[in-house]
Amino acid sequence: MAVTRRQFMKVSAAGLAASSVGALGFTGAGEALAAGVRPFKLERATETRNACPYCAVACGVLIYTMGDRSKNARSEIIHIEGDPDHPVNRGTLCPRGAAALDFVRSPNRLKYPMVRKPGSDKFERISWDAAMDRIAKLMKEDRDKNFVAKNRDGVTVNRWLTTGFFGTSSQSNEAGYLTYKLVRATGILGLEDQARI
Amino acid sequence: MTNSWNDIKNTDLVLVMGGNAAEAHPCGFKWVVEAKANNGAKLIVVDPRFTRTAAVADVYAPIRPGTDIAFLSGVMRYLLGNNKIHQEYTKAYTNASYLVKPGFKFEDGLFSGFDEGRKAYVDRSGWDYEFDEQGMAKVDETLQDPRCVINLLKAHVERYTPEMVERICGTPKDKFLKICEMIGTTSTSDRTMTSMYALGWTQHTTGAQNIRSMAMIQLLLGNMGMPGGGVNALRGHSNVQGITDLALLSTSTPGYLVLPTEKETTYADYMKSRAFKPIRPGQTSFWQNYGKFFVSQQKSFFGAAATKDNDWAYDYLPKFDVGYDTLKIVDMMAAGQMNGLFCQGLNLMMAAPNKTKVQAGLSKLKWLVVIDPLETETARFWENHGEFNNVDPKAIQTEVIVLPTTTFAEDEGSATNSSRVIMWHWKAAEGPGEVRSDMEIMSDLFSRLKTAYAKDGGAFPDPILNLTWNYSNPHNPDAAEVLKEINGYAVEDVPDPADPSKLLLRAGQLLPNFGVMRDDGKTSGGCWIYTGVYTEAGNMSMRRDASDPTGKGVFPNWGFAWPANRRVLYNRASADPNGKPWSERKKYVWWNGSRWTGPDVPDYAPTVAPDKAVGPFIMNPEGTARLFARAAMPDGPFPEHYEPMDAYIANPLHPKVTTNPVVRVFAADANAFGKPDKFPIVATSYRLTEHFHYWTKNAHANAVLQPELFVEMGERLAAAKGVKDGDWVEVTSQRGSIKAKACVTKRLRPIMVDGKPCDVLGVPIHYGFIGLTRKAHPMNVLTPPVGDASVQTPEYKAFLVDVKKTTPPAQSPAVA
Amino acid sequence: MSEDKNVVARYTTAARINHWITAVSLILLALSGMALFHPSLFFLTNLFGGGQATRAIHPWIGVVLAISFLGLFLRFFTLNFWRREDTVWMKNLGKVINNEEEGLPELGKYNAGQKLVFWGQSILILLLFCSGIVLWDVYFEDYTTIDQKRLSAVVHALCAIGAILIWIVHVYAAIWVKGTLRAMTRGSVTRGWSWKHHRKWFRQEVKKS
Amino acid sequence: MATMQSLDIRRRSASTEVPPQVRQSAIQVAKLIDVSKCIGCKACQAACLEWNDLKAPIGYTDGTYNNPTDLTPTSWTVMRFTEYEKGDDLEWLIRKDGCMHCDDPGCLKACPAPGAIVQYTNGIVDFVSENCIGCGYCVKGCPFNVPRISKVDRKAYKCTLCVDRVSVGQAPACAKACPTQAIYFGSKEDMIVHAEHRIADLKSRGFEKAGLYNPPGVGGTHVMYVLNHADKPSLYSGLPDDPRISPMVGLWKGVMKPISLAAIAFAGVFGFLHYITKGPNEVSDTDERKADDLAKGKGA
Repeated sequence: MAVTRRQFMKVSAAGLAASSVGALGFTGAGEALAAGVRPFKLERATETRNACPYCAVACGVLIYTMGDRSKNARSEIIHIEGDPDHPVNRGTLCPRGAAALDFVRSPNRLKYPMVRKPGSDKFERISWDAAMDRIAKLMKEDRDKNFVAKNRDGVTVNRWLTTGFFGTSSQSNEAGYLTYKLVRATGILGLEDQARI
Repeated sequence: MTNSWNDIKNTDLVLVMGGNAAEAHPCGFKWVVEAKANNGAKLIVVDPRFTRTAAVADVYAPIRPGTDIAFLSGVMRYLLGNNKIHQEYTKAYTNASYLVKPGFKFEDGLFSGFDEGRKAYVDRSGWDYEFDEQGMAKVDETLQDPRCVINLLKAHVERYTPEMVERICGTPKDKFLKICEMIGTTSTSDRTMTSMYALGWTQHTTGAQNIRSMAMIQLLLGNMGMPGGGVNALRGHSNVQGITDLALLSTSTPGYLVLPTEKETTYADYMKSRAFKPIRPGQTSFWQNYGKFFVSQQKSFFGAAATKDNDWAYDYLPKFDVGYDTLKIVDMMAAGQMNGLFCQGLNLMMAAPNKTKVQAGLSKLKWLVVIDPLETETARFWENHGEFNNVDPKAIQTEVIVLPTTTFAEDEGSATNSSRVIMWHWKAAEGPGEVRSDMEIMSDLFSRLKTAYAKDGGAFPDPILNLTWNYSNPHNPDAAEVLKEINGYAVEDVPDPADPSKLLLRAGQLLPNFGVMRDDGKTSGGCWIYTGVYTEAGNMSMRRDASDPTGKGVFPNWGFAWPANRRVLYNRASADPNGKPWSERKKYVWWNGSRWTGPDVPDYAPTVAPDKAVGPFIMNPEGTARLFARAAMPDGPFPEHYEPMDAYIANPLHPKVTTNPVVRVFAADANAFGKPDKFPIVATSYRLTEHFHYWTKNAHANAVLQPELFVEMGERLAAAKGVKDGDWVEVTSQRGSIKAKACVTKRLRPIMVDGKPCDVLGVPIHYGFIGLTRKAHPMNVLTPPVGDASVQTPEYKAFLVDVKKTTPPAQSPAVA
Repeated sequence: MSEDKNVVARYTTAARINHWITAVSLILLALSGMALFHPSLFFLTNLFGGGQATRAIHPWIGVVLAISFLGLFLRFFTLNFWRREDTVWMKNLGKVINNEEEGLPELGKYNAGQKLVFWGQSILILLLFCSGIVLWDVYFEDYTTIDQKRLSAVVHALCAIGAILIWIVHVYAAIWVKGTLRAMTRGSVTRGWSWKHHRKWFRQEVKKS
Repeated sequence: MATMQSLDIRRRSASTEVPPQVRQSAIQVAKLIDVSKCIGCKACQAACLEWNDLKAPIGYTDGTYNNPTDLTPTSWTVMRFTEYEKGDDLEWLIRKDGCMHCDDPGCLKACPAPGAIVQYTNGIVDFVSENCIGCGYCVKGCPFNVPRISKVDRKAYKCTLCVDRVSVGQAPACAKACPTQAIYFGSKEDMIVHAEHRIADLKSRGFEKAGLYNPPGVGGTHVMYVLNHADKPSLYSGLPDDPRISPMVGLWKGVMKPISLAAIAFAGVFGFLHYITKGPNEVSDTDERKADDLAKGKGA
């Protein structure tokens, strides 16, 4: 369904752009009178259906990327606007959603794993492998040391209280589900998200 | 939301209270504007500030922060006293007629069963119905018995006269009565009111009871289950609904199941309190299926390792003694009781109350892992930012590892909006640098832990070793595959219960609905309410049919709404007990002689005839909705007004019990609360429409639209303090102080509370020391570290401060 | 007196340079100003490197003109005070135009027409300068209101037209009255020219020698 | 959806050539801003920044909700907030400010650069940057104080009504984004009809003076407002009550132009005629002799 619509949009957008050139009628107006209308910047951009990352209205958005997804073209997001088909937002966006591009392209995006050593006053770049190894090691150390298999009454409780996990309400259901599974399997009880703060 | 964003257009009256829908949810608010423009609806806004929602309201009334229960109880008193309730609905669909045990009492601000020493209602046995020999609740259909719920309710709210409401809330009596009158008009069968609330109600020590109050009003008016009705929580994050459903919460498991407590030592113990036997004849009591959902979930989590013999891997789940909510975790951190912490897309330094305490807690950790697409204050809590974060990095021994993640645009998967609609989104591009998705990070972490435990052993490795992760690519699973697991499938062939010779499901077949789930291990399913989202017919969350055949705003084939693709909850209640719509105008789900029908999926057994008298509130064992909450709430079966913990006045109703008596206060916070003699101004925190929490300060356009922290204050307060627009002021609470620019406005007038003018000051939450916006003191320096008695949501919305004019902060060098 | 016995020195080299800087500035200003004043003359912006450049250069030329003209003003203003004979001369302007100058009073260094040119340009250039500053958005946009700018635009245009008209009179007079041009090209005029047009001044010059 | 339309030119600044007049756009477009539905959320501002690739500078707060505090070369639309007390009741009047796309555009009238400002037959008034010389005359011509000159490139900027979008049949970015349909885009005719419904609704809610702002002084506008208090537009952060092109601009760009050229031409022609009829004023031999005599001390 999504594909159909995307294809449709692509065709119609290109069609509109093409027909508009004629509709502008500049040939009739003559060179001297041709105005400098900025070309429609999404004419051949790839369109992807997505959802606004902010509030729980979860407005439909269309993300426009440069590049046609061919192997040797890296897609870059050039524009985001509302999905006119989405029943709730019907193409509209709020000031946050309308500027979602500036979130994706924020200069404050994190790009590499980093570590700040104890007492240090700076972050240092590290590899994913080193970072993940370190985290797994820290987790295991703490869990093995502080895991509570039984409480004072001798009841099996299998909980781990010295490490906590704040999850995010902005991840997908699938990512959240994996997060839940992993965190609970370790016995962490201190698992929370933004739902009640 | 019990209803949906689109459904709001069907309403006749919108009450925005405890929220600021226009600013926080502009695109959802469009349906309010639509209802006004095309359905003749009126909009009421009750808020301490004249907000941008109020700017388009028909009626605005001010209210002192933290007094919503007094207001709403006053509304109930008006409705009951002026017969502006939907009699038939109330009688048939609520527990109005149920008789309450004689042990239930309310005196001097306390319900029966209170233990002064433990600050809890230890004995809540009286908070229940009287039962007959069959275990059925006793009722008085005539509603004459003084022990009837409705009569107890009348007595309970009798104290909330318009004068008392004005005294507590500061809402002028005439405004209050005007609003009552408007609300009363929706008690008829052909008119509905919708309630839209958000954190303005939850972020109080009486948060859950605020919402209950409104639910009770809606029940009295007959507006639950109705188009254009309902109690609608406008949720904050794009997938906070989904993540709540999937239970990233201390004591929950997915689908609103509850994690076992340490008292429930075995699976049998656990199920004992979850039998959910009907307490009225012939009722559905849907939670009777609890075991099916739980076992299927354990099968999802632990696969073949969850067997009948090991109680479905019951011991693999941690058992809790107390809740480990955000406030508790922060308190433990600050007490040095924690070593490690993950912050995955949650900026704890900004999001938790009492920043000083959070900062101290983080500093005591051995390690902190921050998983985020953006720079955050949390990741840099150890960094000196001048007076905005005045710390000494050398003294902080926490190791901090930061992992960069993708954003929404760079991954795919489903998310659940506030209307419970699960919708898929597609990936548009790769992220910058080396970013990875949360799924990939979790998979990587799991794989390393599993390998380590397999190799070296360690504490109770079983749940880790047996956790299912059997995805085609276990290092970076396909989201669709995970959604299939959440939906559930048949582990083995499932015979048809009606005819065992037939197969209901083949092994491996995706479950079409949660009705087929089983408690014998034959089905698996991670979150029962999501079952139906990914069936053999495909991924329902990808559906994008924008048609709405009846024009009621249902859009049945757009995404998938849990449960069972139902858009309006309790929609059986939109028809009268005989199955006829209450009115033609509000026709939604009705009995056509052989089955329930209508534009939506009935929230009811589809072929159960009305004469079976099965109540519409099928999740409750009584089949009706509760005006009297029984023992479901820790702070009382009826809502009662208590002052915020930073109490502005002694509670006029019962000065000895000023604040919520069962609020949890940590020992470390005994002196964390302010008194009006030192902090005579009531403050409230809130969001600005230009920003989203602590993210958009990193987005250029949003930084342009609201570049800098300010506090809003009325002209009277500003004059008293000699403050003009744009002046720097210092705001101080018992917890600390911040500097901000002053925004002097007519929109915050002093209100008369208990006969005296009360100034209200507003502080937006969005600004910190990281971001493209101007550096600022995080405002959670000011907020009290205490939560709602029911669910521990921090009391951000009402606290006491003082304010004075000051000099600009010394700017520190920009970082990040 | 000049070395050349047949001529009378009228302008020093410095005065001539001063004059020609002013003249060139004024012409450039007129060309660039007219280019921006009337669409049919916009093509003139090509002389200055296009519209943007014209817009940018014009005010700077104005500054040159203002300074340069100030020099002229200081040099000559005392000579341009109005005298009784100027009134008589003006009354006989018709005769002057018809080349019938008999019977007119003897004049000093400047006749009434020249004085009017002098004072006219002085006032107009002052007004042009002031209104030009108001319109010079690059540096002064924030100092005035839009209504003040609108008024300035009208004043600027009116004064410019006035200045151009005076300039035409000035130039034409130099062409029409033979022997005048050399005063500004070579600095001297013939004795006959001096006798005819500025006899009083001529007498003074003779006396000085 | 906006309707497809041709974008032939109706007026062109500082041009002596007459644009082709035969083809007439079927549709005059208009944006209707309904302040009674506006929640001041600034989605329009964000959408405008994003669509037009504008990186406005991050400023400071001045203690109001107005941010940026004014229109700038990189902020083509801003919300203006006014707190209006009417008796005991408060109204928060919020107006989206930006180019009104006047039917008789003062900017175009004032512009000296040929083709730097054009008005399409659909009513959109657009600045064509390559022709703009940065003189700021448009600022003086505009009755609404809208155009701004960039300090960076000295070119004039303002709302284009997203002519690039409209030309391919899309609504302007702000109109599309607006969460509450406070901005509505379509044919001017339809917008006026829609406005009538809105005004009726507002009157039913006690706003007796609700009305449409489509000021005749500038020939009407292609950005119109529905105002709760149409009798007092200036309540809305100084929206002009009766905007018209300043008479000074009219004078400057009107009669002055031909009269001035005529005067100059007349002066030239007069000189020429004078010269050929009266001839040059030459020094006679007598004059030379008398001068010589004087110089040699013989003269009178």
